Amino acid sequence: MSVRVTTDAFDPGAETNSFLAAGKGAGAAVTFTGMVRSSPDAPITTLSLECYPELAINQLSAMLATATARFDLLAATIIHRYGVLRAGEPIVQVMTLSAHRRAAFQGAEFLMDYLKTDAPFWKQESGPDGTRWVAAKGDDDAAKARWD
Amino acid sequence: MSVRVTTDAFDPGAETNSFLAAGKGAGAAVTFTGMVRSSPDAPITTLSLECYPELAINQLSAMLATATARFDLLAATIIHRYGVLRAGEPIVQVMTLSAHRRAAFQGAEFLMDYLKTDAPFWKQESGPDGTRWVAAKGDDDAAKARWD
Amino acid sequence: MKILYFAWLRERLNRGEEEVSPPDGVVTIADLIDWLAQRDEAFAHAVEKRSLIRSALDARLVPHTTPIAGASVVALFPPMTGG
Amino acid sequence: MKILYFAWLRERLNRGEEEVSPPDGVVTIADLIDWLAQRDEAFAHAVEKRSLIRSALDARLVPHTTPIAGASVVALFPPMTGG
Repeated sequence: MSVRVTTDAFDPGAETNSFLAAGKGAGAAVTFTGMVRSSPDAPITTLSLECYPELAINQLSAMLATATARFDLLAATIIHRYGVLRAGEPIVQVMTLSAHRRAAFQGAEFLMDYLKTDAPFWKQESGPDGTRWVAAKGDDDAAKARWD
Repeated sequence: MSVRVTTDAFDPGAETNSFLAAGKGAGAAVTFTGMVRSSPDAPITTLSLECYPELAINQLSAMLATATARFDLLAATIIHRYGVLRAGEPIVQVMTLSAHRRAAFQGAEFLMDYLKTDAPFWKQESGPDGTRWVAAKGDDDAAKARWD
Repeated sequence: MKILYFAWLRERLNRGEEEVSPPDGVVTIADLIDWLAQRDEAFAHAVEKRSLIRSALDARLVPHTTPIAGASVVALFPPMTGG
Repeated sequence: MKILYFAWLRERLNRGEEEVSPPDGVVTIADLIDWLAQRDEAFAHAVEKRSLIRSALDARLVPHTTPIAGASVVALFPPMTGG
């Protein structure tokens, strides 16, 4: 189990390979990578993520422990960036390793659903129309509630 | 959309990075990697995968088209190896890209469930106790039936 | 018409493919399997549980009820174990 | 006791942290928010919708009903938007 909360950029593929190398003998690995989204309708030039690092590490560690026990994961990692990011850059990566595919998928989806609502990061988008704080979504609360 | 059926080894992280590089502006990517499993209880020295390549390409292409339409994917790739593999080596990788995480997860899980039952590969395990064909699992039929 | 065999079906028959010329009465893949089984006891034994035999026609997965007229390759194989 | 503010709450208050010494009657985080709101009109306005304010005590996420006795850092912030 590993948590990394960092202002440094990370390489999604290199992280996946390190994660897989540590899990010899396991059958199924899932990697989720979340990137700064930008569409022609709503172009984003930068995304600033504010973070409360001490709380983030506590929250992410608790999520990993819960997911590991619940889905019988052999390994799980969360990497979460903060600071100023450009469109297309990776923000977050969640990786899970399990003997069976269903557990690896469910563990990764569980972690992402909890990260959206329970990890102390706050997003501020900047584009041609100015800067705004991203509001929390009701959809994200509903996604998390699926696991209750 | 891309399908690769090959006897060549592939690099999971490098494949993820190529896939992500092509999808600038999208928010969510899921990579599933399936590896040759080996446990102390049931050690596997090699896994031989037999394949009917022409049918595999047709089946995998149809699965990708179905998943892309159903989950509104921006991109999706399947890489599937055959031939003789050692324990720990990647067999299969599925990658999906979407504006939203739920679709990327569901698309990847849908593709894996279909690959298990509808892709013309046949697995033969070799270990200290000899060689045996892996039987199709009822669980895999049930997993696929979830999407009906 | 060419017939392909895979996995344990290929092993039991001791061949990966063969050329056959089925007579007029052989309309579907099911008919073809019956006809092949009549000609060859090893084949009859290998396909005894028909529910364990899958089929493809010109590299398209199809049920045993599919007519074979016009096809050039029929493949017969056990349940698939991909992924 | 140190209080931390994040995101738009930090911006509206124009400060990321402050030291306070709440009187004895301030038992819970809810009491602390009420007490801070009484002292400062800008604060009162920023926390008007209490359902939009989340809280942590010594880097643990807790509800507003949590007692603050013995804690050294309280954090107040809007709903989180991680992931």
